[in-house]
Amino acid sequence: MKKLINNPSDIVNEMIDGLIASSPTLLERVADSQIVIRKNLGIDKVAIISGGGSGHEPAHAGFVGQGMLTAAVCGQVFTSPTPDQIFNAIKTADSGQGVFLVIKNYSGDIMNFEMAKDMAEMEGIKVDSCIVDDDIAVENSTYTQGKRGVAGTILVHKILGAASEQGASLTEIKQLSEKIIPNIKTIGVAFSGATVPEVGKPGFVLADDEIEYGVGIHGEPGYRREKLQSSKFLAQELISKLKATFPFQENDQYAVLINGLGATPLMEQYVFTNDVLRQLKTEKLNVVFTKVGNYMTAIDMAGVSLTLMKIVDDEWLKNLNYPVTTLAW
Amino acid sequence: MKKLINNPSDIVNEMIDGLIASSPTLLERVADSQIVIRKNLGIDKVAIISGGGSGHEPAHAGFVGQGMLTAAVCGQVFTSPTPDQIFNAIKTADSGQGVFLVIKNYSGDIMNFEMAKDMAEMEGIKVDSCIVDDDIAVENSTYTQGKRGVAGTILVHKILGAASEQGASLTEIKQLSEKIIPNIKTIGVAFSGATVPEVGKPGFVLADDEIEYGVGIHGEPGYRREKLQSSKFLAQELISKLKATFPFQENDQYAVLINGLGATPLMEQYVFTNDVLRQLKTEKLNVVFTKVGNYMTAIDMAGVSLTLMKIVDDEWLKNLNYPVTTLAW
Amino acid sequence: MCALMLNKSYFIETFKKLAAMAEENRDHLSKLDSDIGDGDHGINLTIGFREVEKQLPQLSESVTDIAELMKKVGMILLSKVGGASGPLYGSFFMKMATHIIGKQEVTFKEFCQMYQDGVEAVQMRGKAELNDKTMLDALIPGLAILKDYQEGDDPINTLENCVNEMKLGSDKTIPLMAKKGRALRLGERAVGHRDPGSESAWMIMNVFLQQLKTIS
Amino acid sequence: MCALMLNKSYFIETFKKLAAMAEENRDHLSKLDSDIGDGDHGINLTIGFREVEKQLPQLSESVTDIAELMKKVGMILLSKVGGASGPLYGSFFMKMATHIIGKQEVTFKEFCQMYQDGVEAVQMRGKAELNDKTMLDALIPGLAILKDYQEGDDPINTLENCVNEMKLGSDKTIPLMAKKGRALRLGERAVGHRDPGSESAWMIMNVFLQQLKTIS
Ligand SMILES: Nc1ncnc2c1ncn2[C@@H]1O[C@H](COP(=O)(O)OP(=O)(O)O)[C@@H](O)[C@H]1O
Ligand SMILES: Nc1ncnc2c1ncn2[C@@H]1O[C@H](COP(=O)(O)OP(=O)(O)O)[C@@H](O)[C@H]1O
Ligand SMILES: [Mg+2]
Ligand SMILES: [Mg+2]
Ligand SMILES: [Mg+2]
Ligand SMILES: [Mg+2]
Repeated sequence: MKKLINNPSDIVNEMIDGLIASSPTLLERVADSQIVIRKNLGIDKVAIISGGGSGHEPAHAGFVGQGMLTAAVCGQVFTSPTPDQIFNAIKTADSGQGVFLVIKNYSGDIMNFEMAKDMAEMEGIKVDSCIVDDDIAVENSTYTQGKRGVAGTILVHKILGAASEQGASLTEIKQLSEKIIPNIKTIGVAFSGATVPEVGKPGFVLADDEIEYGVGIHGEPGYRREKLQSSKFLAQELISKLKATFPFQENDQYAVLINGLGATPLMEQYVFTNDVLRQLKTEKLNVVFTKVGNYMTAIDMAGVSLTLMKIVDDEWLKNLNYPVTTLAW
Repeated sequence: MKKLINNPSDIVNEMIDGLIASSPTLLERVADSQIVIRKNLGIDKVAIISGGGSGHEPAHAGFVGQGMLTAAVCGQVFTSPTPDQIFNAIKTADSGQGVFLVIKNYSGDIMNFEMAKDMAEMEGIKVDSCIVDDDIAVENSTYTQGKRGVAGTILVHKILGAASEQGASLTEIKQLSEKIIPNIKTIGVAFSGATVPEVGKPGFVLADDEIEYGVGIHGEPGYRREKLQSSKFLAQELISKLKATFPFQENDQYAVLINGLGATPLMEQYVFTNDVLRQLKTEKLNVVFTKVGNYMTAIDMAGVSLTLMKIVDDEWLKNLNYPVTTLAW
Repeated sequence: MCALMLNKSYFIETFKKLAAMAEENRDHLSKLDSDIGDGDHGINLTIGFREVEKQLPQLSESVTDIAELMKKVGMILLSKVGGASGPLYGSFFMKMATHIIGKQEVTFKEFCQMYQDGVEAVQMRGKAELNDKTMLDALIPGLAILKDYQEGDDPINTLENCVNEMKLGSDKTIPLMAKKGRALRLGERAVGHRDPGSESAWMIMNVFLQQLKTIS
Repeated sequence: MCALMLNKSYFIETFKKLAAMAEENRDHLSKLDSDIGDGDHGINLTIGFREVEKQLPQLSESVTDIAELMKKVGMILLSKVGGASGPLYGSFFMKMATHIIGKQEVTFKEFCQMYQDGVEAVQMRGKAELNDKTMLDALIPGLAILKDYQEGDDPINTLENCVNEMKLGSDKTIPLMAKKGRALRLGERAVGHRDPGSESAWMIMNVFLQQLKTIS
């Protein structure tokens, strides 16, 4: 393992220090915590909190700022933060309008966030939440339970954050989340495993000419291993999965997020973008929004994920384009 | 080589297509060229053009937009674009106020850009240029000739772009460039070589526990190979080189750019940022601006570079913070 | 032979050994987790049990009864570990306190009840079922044995049976690729791999067993 | 024996073989460039000479004299290759036309002048000096030989000497870590590695030599 770090067990703490020190006007750390919070909290706005294990940078702290997240709770690498941390974030972020939690569909995240929610509600703070489960990799038509939450979460942050910024209530944000999440679907392909610093070796190893479809952002197993394919072919495979799940209808509006998993250069991501957008055109979809880059990474994993969001309501698109002040959007 | 591409020789063309397709309101491609240009050209503003070999994404096309570059000329991977391409960019970008070329100090870039400049001047277009040579890795005190141009170029783009946006003349921009460039110095450390897609294997190979100081953004040799060190130690090594070159003086104002070379996760970059900013504090420098991320990459090289810019004039800092509409700043 | 009683120091000694067990099996458990998860299960447990061990000297002074000890240990896991195992093992130990409030020592029958309360807490917290490829696949078969314990049965024998059943339950997670819950989410690559939580679960109860042997 | 004359088809055949030579040595030249540069020298040359080859049939029809041929080939390299070798080899061939405007064939003495004009163009364009670890370290020693050529000397012998001197010049780039110019910029890792441009330079002139042998 060749990493630019000091002690593996200090990595999250030092990363947060580095992040805050480099953005002193935008962000601060809640004292004695692993919480990154906006410096100037929105007054009378619903706070949006996200978080989860670290190792997905710039998620989630990179999306803290006006128009997006109020705070991000950073767990250890690939490990959900603990309830007390999340509770602390809720208390600090609440401006009286309530707090909305964006949770990804992992046992750990759900349990820890829900315990924190219980704690906050006992103190009279209004808290609501949504669970993002956009990864269709291991879905099948009969059972939709158990999908993972991956890169689509970024779109949820953006849309809910813009809604909050524009004064939506906690109930409205909850309703909005219920409408958008079923319209966001993601599928990825890994070119390599990720190395958790404390483990020191990759979670899984692929041969030099091998890829794996549907790997999760923590290296969870995907649905198939195969020989390396061209970008065109990979775009086709991932789009065909998404097509079946939505399913596609001509002229429907879609937002596209192409997300690098960490070690795949932007150059390759744009080559892939080119193939994706061409093929979506062939499908006669109307792509109204595209974003490309490393947003929800898996430490140093090579590969990409493709997220499509069906834009059913023009307000969603407006929210995606709503101005924002964050490090990473 | 496991890359998300189609044919290696199509990579730049397809990358540009993908980039443009994903940013249709911001960018366009000059017909039959590898030039990325702003959709809405500033009227009566000096055009700022940069470019060079591809493989440094988001540089340079990611910095095209209001307040930064007018156009970027994309050569093949690690290969300067040809004079006719650059000349085309100059002609297309010129709004009558002249064109300023930001060139990095490589034989190829200089020769091709200067030939294009000659061609443009023969057609009566006012052209001026600067050569960025911020890499101090292979500098020694007696001979400053021959330094490479690396990540500091991004700061040059930003400052000159902001000046142009605020109405500076070609002469003023030239003068500004002459003032800022000597105050920008960079040094990097590589954890791995970069694989040029057409070559198919890394330009150089480091052992599992080995790093190399001072490697260039095309994998050019650095000044020393050594066993892997902690982030703290590496920060110290790089800062000590920069310290000797500037040299540091207490309370001087500095801007800091920590630049990932491609495959090093943001998590590690922030850990390194933390060490750098701490040590600069110990040096009693006054860091007034910090930026962290992948800005001038070397395809899939792992490693980082550290750029310091001594802020001698407050206008420079204002320009660094001046609003900008680009994909990547 | 007088009835076996488990006192505070039995539990304190057990927690000490749990810390050592976690340390020893750190890489093994993380490896299992790499195969089907994110590779940190061993790390998570050591983070938790290291902290428990660190606070044990102070805890053994301050807690007034076993219930309080269990709650405190559970709280430490809950607030230090994170991930899935934090709230699960946290709840497991915390809820063990349910029926023994104020007790300085517990009978083995009461210990069986403690285990039941713990397992039920895991089930409530995680909402998983048997064959979801989780720690419950070890915990639930063990529970069947301890529920059957009768006054007069040999505690060591019973707990040994329990741990063996847990091991068997863990073995059964290997081929699992269920059509629902967590196992579904894990996908095909998970088939042929043991669930790490089911492994740590029997290992934890095995430490209780070994400690029991030393005092009987 | 009548004086040797180099006509258009000598140059056209040479360019065909240059394309083959570039293709053959693509990986070798790129490897050299990996050691001290960015690993693309072989790629750059093949891109250029492939394009030259592609346009040769049409060029051999359209160009009226050798000067025009050299200019066109230089232009192709200039506008297709990029990098350092594009303008350098582009200028090299373009400027070969300087003293032979209008000629349908050239004497070997004139050929020597063409080479000199080419080398001077490289020097002007790149502003490098001997021992900067560039192609000039091969080109300049070769020039010394061709400058000495006297009417009556054997052309093949002379060009063979030239190529040999170029090779030696290229060998001398291996230990170079000069205190200035490009060699400085390359740093210590460059020591012990041959400059790729110095290698391609002698290889290019070697193709001229081999083609000369076929017509003499
Ligand atoms: N909903 C659940 N119910 C019961 N056990 C679960 C559940 N989700 C996960 N587990 C257990 O937790 C283990 C993983 O723990 P760990 O790796 O420490 O946490 P994380 O999954 O957050 O990385 C799994 O092997 C499984 O046994
Ligand atoms: N200023 C210069 N003058 C002469 N030759 C040079 C100069 N700079 C580079 N070269 C030659 O060009 C070669 C590299 O060419 P190439 O790899 O094709 O271009 P690039 O350096 O742009 O990647 C070097 O090996 C060297 O011989
Ligand atoms: Mg985890
Ligand atoms: Mg090059
Ligand atoms: Mg885990
Ligand atoms: Mg080169």
